[in-house]
This record gives sequence, C-alpha cells and structure tokens, in this order.
Amino acid sequence: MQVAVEGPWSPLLGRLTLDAIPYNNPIIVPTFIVAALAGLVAVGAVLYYKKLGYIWREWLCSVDHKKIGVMYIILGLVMLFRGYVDGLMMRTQQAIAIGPDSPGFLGAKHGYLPPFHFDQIYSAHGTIMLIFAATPLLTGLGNIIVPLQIGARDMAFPYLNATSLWLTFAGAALVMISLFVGEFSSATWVGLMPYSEMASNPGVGVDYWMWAIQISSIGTTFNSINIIATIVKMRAPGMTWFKLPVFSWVQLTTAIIGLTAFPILTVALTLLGLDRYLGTHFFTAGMGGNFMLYINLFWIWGHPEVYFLVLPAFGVLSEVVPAFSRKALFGYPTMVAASFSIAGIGWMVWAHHFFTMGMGPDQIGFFSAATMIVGIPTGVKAFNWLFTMYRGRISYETPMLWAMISIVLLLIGGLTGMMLSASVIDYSVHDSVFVVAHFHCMVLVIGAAAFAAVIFWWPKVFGFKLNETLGKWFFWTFIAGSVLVFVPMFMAGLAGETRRLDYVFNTALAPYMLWEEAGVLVYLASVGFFVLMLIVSLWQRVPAGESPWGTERGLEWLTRTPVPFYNFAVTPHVNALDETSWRREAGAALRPTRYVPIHLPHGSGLPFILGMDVFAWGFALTWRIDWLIILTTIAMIAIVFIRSFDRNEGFIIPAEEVEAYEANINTASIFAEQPKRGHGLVGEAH
Amino acid sequence: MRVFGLVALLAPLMLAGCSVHNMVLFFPAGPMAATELHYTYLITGIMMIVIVPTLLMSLWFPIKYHISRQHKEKYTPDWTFSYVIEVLAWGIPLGIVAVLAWLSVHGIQAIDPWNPPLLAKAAPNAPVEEVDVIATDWQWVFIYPAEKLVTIDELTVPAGARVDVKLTSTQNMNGFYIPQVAPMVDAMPAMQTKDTFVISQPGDFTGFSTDFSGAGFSWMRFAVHAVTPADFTAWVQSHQGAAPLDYAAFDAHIAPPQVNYGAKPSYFTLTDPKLFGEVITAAQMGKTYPVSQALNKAVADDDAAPTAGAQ
Amino acid sequence: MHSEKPTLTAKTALWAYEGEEHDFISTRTFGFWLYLLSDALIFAGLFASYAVMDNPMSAFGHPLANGLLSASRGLIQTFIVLGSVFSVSVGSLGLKTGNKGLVLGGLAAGGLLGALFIWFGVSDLQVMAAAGNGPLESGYLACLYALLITHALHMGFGLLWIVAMFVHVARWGLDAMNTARLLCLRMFWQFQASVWVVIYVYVYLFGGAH
Amino acid sequence: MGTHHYDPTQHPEVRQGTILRYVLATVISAAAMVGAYYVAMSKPPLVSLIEELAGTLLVALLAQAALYFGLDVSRAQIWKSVSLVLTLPLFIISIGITVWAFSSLYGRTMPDPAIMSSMAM
Repeated sequence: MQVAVEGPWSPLLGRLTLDAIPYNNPIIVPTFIVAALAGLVAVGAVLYYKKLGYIWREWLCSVDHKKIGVMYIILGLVMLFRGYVDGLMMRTQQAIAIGPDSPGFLGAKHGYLPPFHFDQIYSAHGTIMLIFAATPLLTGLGNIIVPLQIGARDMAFPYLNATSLWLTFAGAALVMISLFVGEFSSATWVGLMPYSEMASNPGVGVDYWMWAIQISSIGTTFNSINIIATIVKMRAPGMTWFKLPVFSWVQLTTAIIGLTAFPILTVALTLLGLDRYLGTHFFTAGMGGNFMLYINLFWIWGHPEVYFLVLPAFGVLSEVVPAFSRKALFGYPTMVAASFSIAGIGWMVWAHHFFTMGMGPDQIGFFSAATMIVGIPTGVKAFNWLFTMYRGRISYETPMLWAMISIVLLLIGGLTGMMLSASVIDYSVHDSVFVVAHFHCMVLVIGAAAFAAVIFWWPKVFGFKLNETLGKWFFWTFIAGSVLVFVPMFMAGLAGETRRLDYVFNTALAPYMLWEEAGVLVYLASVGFFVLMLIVSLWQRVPAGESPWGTERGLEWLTRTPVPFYNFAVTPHVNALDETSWRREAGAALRPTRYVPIHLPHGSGLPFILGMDVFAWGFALTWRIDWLIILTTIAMIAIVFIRSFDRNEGFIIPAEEVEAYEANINTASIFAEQPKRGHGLVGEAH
Repeated sequence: MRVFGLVALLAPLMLAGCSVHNMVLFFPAGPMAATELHYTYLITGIMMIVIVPTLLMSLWFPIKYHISRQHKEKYTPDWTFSYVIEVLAWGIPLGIVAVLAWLSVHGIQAIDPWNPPLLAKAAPNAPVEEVDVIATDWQWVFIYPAEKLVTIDELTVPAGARVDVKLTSTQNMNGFYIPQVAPMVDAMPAMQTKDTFVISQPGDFTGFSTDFSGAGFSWMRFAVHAVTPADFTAWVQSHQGAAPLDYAAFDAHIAPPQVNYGAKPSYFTLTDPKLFGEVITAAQMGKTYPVSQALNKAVADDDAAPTAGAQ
Repeated sequence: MHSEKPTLTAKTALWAYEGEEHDFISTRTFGFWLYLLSDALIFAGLFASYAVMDNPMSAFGHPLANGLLSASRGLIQTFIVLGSVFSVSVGSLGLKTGNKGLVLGGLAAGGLLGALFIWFGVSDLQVMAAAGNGPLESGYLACLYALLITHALHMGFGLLWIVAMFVHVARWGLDAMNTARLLCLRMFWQFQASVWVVIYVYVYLFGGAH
Repeated sequence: MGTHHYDPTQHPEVRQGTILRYVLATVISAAAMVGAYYVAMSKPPLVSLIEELAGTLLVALLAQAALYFGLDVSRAQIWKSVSLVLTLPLFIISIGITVWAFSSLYGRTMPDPAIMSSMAM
C-alpha cells in the first residue's frame, strides 16, 4: 500500500536516476568539485601517512567520551560553516532580488537563485544550524566536560554514547549528500504542513529532511539518557547535589528536555512519514486529516528544543564568568532553581508559535503569559552573572569576551522575546524578519557561549591554548558582522518584511538588504580569522601547562592537562563546589601520591557500523529503494543482536602504568596511539 | 582595507534609505494596528525599566572591576550570596512580567480578530463590509458576496467601514497580512478563519502572504485600496459585467498553482454565492492541486509558468 | 548558604581509592528506566494526536471508537496482558535464588500470552480493515491504528527480546549482565501493561465502545 | 562497569520482587479494569464517567508503579521515582494543553454549520 510517486521508479535504484544529480547546475557543480577534491586530499593524506588503522582504532572505534566529544564538535564546526555559506547565499540573493526591475542571473527571474533552489537553501540553513551545528557543538561540550566535572571515568553507557554520535553523523551525512544527489526540503526547517505532504512536495527533499532529523534526534534522545544516568549515578564520592557544578546541573536539565521533548518529534515525523509513504491522512488538509496537529506536535518539541540549546550556553557562562572574574559564582542555588524553572516553563509555552492560527483569546492569553514567565529565571541568571563580576578582578581573555557579549545579546534577545510573547504585538510581526532577528540574537548567545567554551576548555583537551590575538580578531569581526546583519533585520521587520522571501518586492527595503549583505561579508572575515587561529595555534602548540588560564575553579581542572585517556589517575574525593580552586587556596594536594589500577571499556566498531547502516537506511528510504530498506533494517537488528553477545568487559591499566603516564603526561594526549590491549583482562564474571 | 573603504562609501547611501518612514508598523492606518502599536510602545517601555539598567551594569562592571584597577576597587572573592540581591533579582522581573502579562491578556482580548471589542468601541456604527478571501497557490482571491464581485490580488474597501474577512485556502497555509491595518491571521485549507479591521482614511496599502506556501510565495501580494463610500460604489459599478465565475471556473482556471508576477488585478462577476463554502468543502474532501517538481523548478521562468489573471 | 568552605584537616578525604566500582546493575536499570520514560512521551504524542482526531470530522464519515471496538474483547486483552506480565514478573523471582528454570519458564509463559495478545489485537484490526475502516480511510482511523499498532510493535519487540534472553541465559546463566538485562526486560514488559490500561480506558471505555 | 564484584542475587532490585507484590498488582489492576468496564457500560453522565474512569485508571497505574515497578524512596529506586515524578507532568501537559488548545482551534476554525449545510454537496 505504498504511495505512488511522481517520476520513474525502478526496483534496483528506487527513484534515483541520473537526473537526480544536478550535473548542470552552475552552483552545485563547482561546490561538488571543491568538496570532492578536499575529500580526495584528506583520504590521500590518510593513506599516504598510513593513518587508516590509527583513525579506525583510535577514533571511529573509540568509546572515550572526550574523543566522542571532539568528534561532535568537529561535526558541529563543519556544519556551522555549511550553514554560514547557506546564510551568505540567502543574503546575497535578497541583496540582488529587490523590486521588479532587479536583474536575474543563472536562469533566475530575480537574483541568481530560482525560488526552488533558494527555498532549499534556507530550509537547509535552519535545519543545519539548529540540529547539526548548535546541537553537536553543545552535546560535544557536555560529553567532554560533564564526566570530568563529576569525577567519572567515562559516561554511564560508553557504547551508547558512541552510537549517539554516529547516529548524529548519519543524519548530517544525509543532509550533506542531498546537496549532490537529489534535493533538500523546500519546506523550511519546521516542515510546513500541509506543504510537506506529497501534493505540494512530491520530490525527495522532504524525505531527506525528515529522515535526517529523525535519525539525529534519536541520537540526541540516547545522549540525554546517557547524560542523566551519568550525572545521577557516576558522581565521585563526596559530590553531593549541591557540590555539582552549574554546567553539569544545566546539562542535567537539558538532558531532561532531550529525554522528554524529542520523542514527540519522533512521533510527528513518523506520522508524517506514514502520510508520505503509505498514504495515511494524519496531516493532510482533507480526508479527516489535521495539519494543525502536526504544527502542535512539532512545537511541543520545538519550543523545549530552544531551551535545550540555550541552557547549556547558560551553563558555559556560569563557568567562564567566575573563572575570569576570579570569584565564585554568585547565587549558585538560585542558578540551579532558575535552570529547572526555565526547563519546566519552557515545556508549557509551545503554542505561542501559532498565535495567528486562530486560537481564542483565553488560550492565547495563557500562552502569552506563560511565555513571559520564562523571562523571570532568565533575568535571574543575568543578574547573577553580573553580580559575579561585581567586586571581582576581571580580565578580558577571549572566553570572557565571548561570555560578556553573550550577556548583552541575551538582554536584547530577551527584550525582543518579551515583545513577541505579547500576542498583541505578535499579531503584527509574527512571521516577519523581526522574529528572525530575535531568534538569531538568541542563537548568537548560544554561538558566543559555544565559542567561549571551546576556547576555554581547548587546553584541557589538547594541552595548548588557541592564539589569543587571532581569537580577538575573530571575536571583533564576528561581532561587527552580527551588528551589521541583525540591526537592519530588526528594522526591516518593523518595515513589514516577511520571512522566507526569495524575491523582495518592496524596493524601500533595499538599504536594509545591503547592510545585511555587508554584515554577512564581514562574517566571512571572521571565518577566516577563526581558521587562521586554528592553523596558527596548531602550528605553534605552545604547551599550556597545568593551569592554562591561571584561574580555573571546577573539578575538571584537577586532572592533568591535557587530560589523559583515563581522566583522573585516582578518583577524587570532592569537598567543595569549586574543588580545584579550594584545593589551591587550602593547600590540599592536587595530585595523588599512590596509584591504583584503572578499569576502562574496550573500543568497538559496532556503533560506527550501525551509524553507517542507519545512513544507508535513511538514503534507501529517501529514494524508496525497497530492497535496501529491508536489508539495512535487518542489518540494524543484527548489529544490536551481535552487540548483545559482546561480553568483553574492558581492560585494566595496572597502577605502575598509570604512574608512568602521570609522570610523562604528553604521551597521554588525545592524539597518542594507545598500546594494544588484550581482551578479557577482567574476564567473564563468575 | 579596501573593502572597508567601499563599505564606508556605501554607508551614507544605505543609511539614507533606512529612514524611519520605511518602518510602516509605526504608522498605523486603523484602530486595530494603532492598538498593536500602542501595546508595542507600552510593553517595550516597561521592559526598558529592567533592560536599560542591566545593560549598563553589563558594560560598567567589566570596566570598573577590570584587573588593571585592582588597587582601587574592592575584591570580595568569597561573596557569593545575598538574600537582598536574590529577592530583587527574582522580584523585579516577577513584578514586570506580572504587569506585562496583564497588559498582553488585555491587549489580545481587545483585538481578538474574530470579534474585536475594540472596534465595537472605536467604530460602533461603522457599516459592515463582508469579504471572503481564498488564498490559492499563489494568488489572493477576494469575494464580495453582497456586491457579487470577485477580484484577484486587489482588495478595495470603503474607508471607515468595518471589514469582516473570512479566510480559507485551497491547498496550503498562508498568512493574511496588511501591515498598518490588520492583524496577521493564517488562511488554512479546509478551515475558516476570520480577520476584522477598519481603515480610517482613504489610502493605498500592500498586503501579502506571511506564511511560506511554495515557489510563488514571494509574489503573493495584493494591493489594498481604502476609498470613500461613493468611490467604492463607483468601483463596484465599473466592474459590472466582468466575466462570470462559478466553482467550476475557479477550479479550472484560478486554483491551479500559478504565479501572478506583478500582482496584476483581475475581476469577475460572482455567479455562485456558495463559492467560498465549496472551496472549503472541496479541501475537506481531499481536493489538492498537485504541484509537480517540474512546475516548482520552472516557476521563476515567465514563459514556463503561465501568468494567471483574466482568462 | 553553600558558600561556607570546608576546612582542610588531616582527616579530609582527597582521593577515593575505594570508590572505583559503580553499581553496574542499577546504572543499567536506571538508564533503561529513562528510555521507558521517553517511550512514555512517544505514547503521549500518540494519545494527544488521538485526542485531537477523536471527532466526527476527522472520522470523515467512518465510525468512531464506539462503532469499531468491543469493550469486552478489550477486557479479555487486558486480562491476557496482565497475565503475561504476571508470568514474566513471577519468573523473575528466580533471579533471587538463581533458579534458571523459573526465569525461563516465566519468560516462556509471558511470551506466549504476549503473542496471544498481539494475535488478538491484529485480528481485531483485520476485521476493522475488512469492514472498510482501514488506516488509510480517515485521519481518525490512522491515529487509532497508529496507537494500537505502536503498542503491538512494542510487544513484538519484547518477544524478540525474550527469545534473545533464552540464548543468553542458556549460554551464560544468571550472571550480573543477564540479571541486569532481565530486570530491564521485566520493566519493559510491565510498562506495556501500564500503557495498555491507559489505551483500554481512554480509547475503548471513554470512547464508548461496548 | 565491572561485574566481577557482583553477586547479582543480592542486588536490591532483585531482592525487592515478591510473589505477593505481583499477585496484588495483577489483582488490583484487573479489578480496576473490570470496575471501569462496568462503569462505562452503565453509561453515567459524561462528567462522572470521566471522573470514575480516571479514578480506576489511577488505581491501576499506582498499583503497577508501586508493586510491579517497585518504585519507592529507597536508595535503589529513588531516582526512578524522582524521574517519573518529573516526567509525568510533561506527559499530562502534552496531552492536556493540546486538547485545550484544539478545543479553541476547532471552535473557531471549523466552518460555520450554516455554510456547510448550504453547500452543494
């Protein structure tokens, strides 16, 4: 009872034909050539330096939370760049296509992108930035930092952790391959309904979008389970709940959202899939379907998802601001309470995304007021950061710069958010670029905090700091670009510019569009400085020492720097909230004097293989290649079954070996190859 | 540096364009939009009570307590809690949110587009002009049931009259919006929503779709003319005798996906008073107007996608 | 408040030499419990969809629950699923004494009753579909099928798991790993009963089936 | 992570289960469902039908939570209980607010019966 599809279908390749590959598109072909060359160079380098085995053993098979976190962050940064290029293309289109007399290039009536191509670009921009850039960046940070902050050896479920990573990779790979094979969704990142149904969207774009976020969101749910179990069950002795650092608290609230909100997205997308594949009528306009239901389900997930992203950013600020104010965090207990309030209230406000859909004033009033209440704990957080700075000794290292601008952006985003939550204002700016500018303010908070975190904890993982001078250039160009893009965007919103226009009919908006184009080009400079910062820092690799910033406070700084693969040589007993700074002040020992054997899990290739299988499954579903769907589904079950027979319980590092590592810490840095270890050191139980 | 120079040269030009007159939301043309603007000022103003001091603090503290001034300023590394500050930090936002929520609830009660109490007060004796609106892919169809007139991409209404709009759509969700005039309300297939507004003085405006609906979405705009009642009658008269339109003609020629570049208006005589209801019923029965990939991709090309309008 | 810092004395513990081993079984069962909570939210999404669609307009000319389902047959299904959960739970008491036979017997009985439950549900759906009320006919029917089939799929997955546990217990006995898995399986199976009673009360009884 | 220190038969979650618990859980659940069945068959007015069905459902679910799942505040089960208490409101909110929102949406976006009846169909 499959739905008949437009165009040809063959048993071997499904809907996939040569026409699906846009070999004649003047934009995609050069992109493909560049990407293919870069890929060939990378593969060639790996083969030339005979690193294939190393990458397989040490990275693809790794279950080490730090390596998994690093891979998450690399994925996030790559996708952030892709999302930025999408943004650049959108802005350029809008800067050209203004008014009926505007020129058209490359087959477009106005601008250089036909509507269909432009629509895919902004759908990809939103999907990528939220699901495949911000989420992996923050998940990666949580992965690296949470076990260190609570004094754990690893996550509670290391194999599940690797599985989450490779599921996220599989989703991202589907988005990337849609660039060269077929097309991406044109239905925006939210999947407009009933526009995403077969009648309006007969192509494979919506399928790509749907499976990509479905797969990666299942990975996120798994990761949330892992984070909660880790924090609840794996804390070091002495770490009572009120000695848990705020970043870990916030990861816990975030994971609660991830655990509870993402399943609703899974439902929404599954029902949409049933509509598109089997021809049911969940979300069609007719036949008893109800597309408002999809919008409702999507935002039940979608709004908590916003807090899922912004809460970790708040956690980062709560670590970075005290460190560079040389002062403990102000108002720790209310910070924790505020995090839970934000997560809880954030779960009840989703309907403000469809104020204009026709709800009655009672309901709208409720959701409007509930939305505003989120402003209270958010305000509390801002005040607490400010009073952390008050009577401190502040220095402007790059993480602190990012943290300070984050607070300013939060205030602007909060102001405009309060305006939008007042439905009477929303009735005039809903679906305008004012909304776009507002939530970009908030994602800039997230982005700025993520940069602060990456720079702050970089030496913890790699043993050397990022170049501060280039970091400041990166910062200032980024901020200049943001101002140039988003101030005019707020103004254009008040000028009545609606979202998602591939052709701007109102010529009065031209100056705003040009300012935004200028800003997005300044962003290009900041991307350049970022890359330069990475290259120069990697080239110099100045050892950062045990205390790279001189002001570290949390437990994560009690390990050696860079952190060895086993984290703590001996599990610490926690005495204070800021254990490291307390030990320094009190004169307590920072290093253990004797060592004990350490038990660690073995790596496994199965999570990676499962990820690749799920990628093939998503690809097969997108193109409706029936035999491959069946094959990959069977393979999935088989992999889970095989995994259940892997009863290897890891290996033990003898105490002497730990001592040797600790004495010569450079050998234990994250890039070092581990010695081969035999299986069954621990042996089978009983 | 040359790039920066270019930007500097362009800057005055661009600044000149960003004049406040472009920001049309500040120039409402009827009581509904005026109320929205009123609440915008009110809510933003109240927010400033907390935003401005906080913004100043976030700039002032990092400067005042910079490490280079460590000999001049107090340093209290262990001062981490104060009941006074925490009570204020929760209390001030709480108070402001309470006021804002109260305002928001009152505002939405006043301008509920279904039957705004605001208009009952502001324009109690205004004559009522009923217009049924159908959003197609990708045009706006306006039905004047009393005048037996159908227009495409043009909405002409008498100034000072209370315009009661019923909205639906053939296939996709669209947002019906006239800045300066009417609250934004979605037009949805198989559903019926409402919008209500008064345009106080004669004038010309532009309305458009705000909710993305496909390849022709950016061209989905319509001219709005508020005219004197006499001019309105004359306008209705001038289109007497236009081509007849019933459901079959609508279904065959107007509803299928097409782009009306330039939003050229066209006019019909309504011969089927149930047209609006029939469009809703058809959508409920599962009627769709499939948008093929070919049309999606070709929509930018004038020749490939036929311009709709008069047949 | 918390700002009081501990003072360092000779007795202050700084390193936890004994704190290495975590409670492996509890961590496993807690993680699995979290998965069950996320699964509960999947059912929340389906229940919310069902509630929205439970009206004549979404039924699109087809009957609602009161014309499709039989409350008495549903009650029989409830007894079957409760019996199945009872068997698996009682079987798990064998873990206390290391009684492999009791564990496997409980699983086998629970599995058979679970299969009977699925057969009952699927045959009901087949009758419905044959009477012209298939899942493609209306939005309401799609939601009803989605809810019932999702629950049945969970039961089916549980059956696969039961089969796998036979292999594992046969090969490795009731060791710590298998104990953790059996505890998880027991929770999973009990969870299906909880979901079913909600479905039965909300869809069958509240929907007016008789 | 290691399992070698374990005697799984002594684990609190293993020790917790007893035959009495399971019999009670099953009997209470079954009785609640039978009660609900007869309440529904007697066709009381809507409000009391909702109340009584919700009551019996609550009894069945509480019995299962306490006796099947063994949720309590002991060291072994406290975090399961806490996570359930944190999650249940979200379960109820996601259904309840959806129903509430749609009660308004349906009332206002469904076409007037007058239009529908005057239609050509």
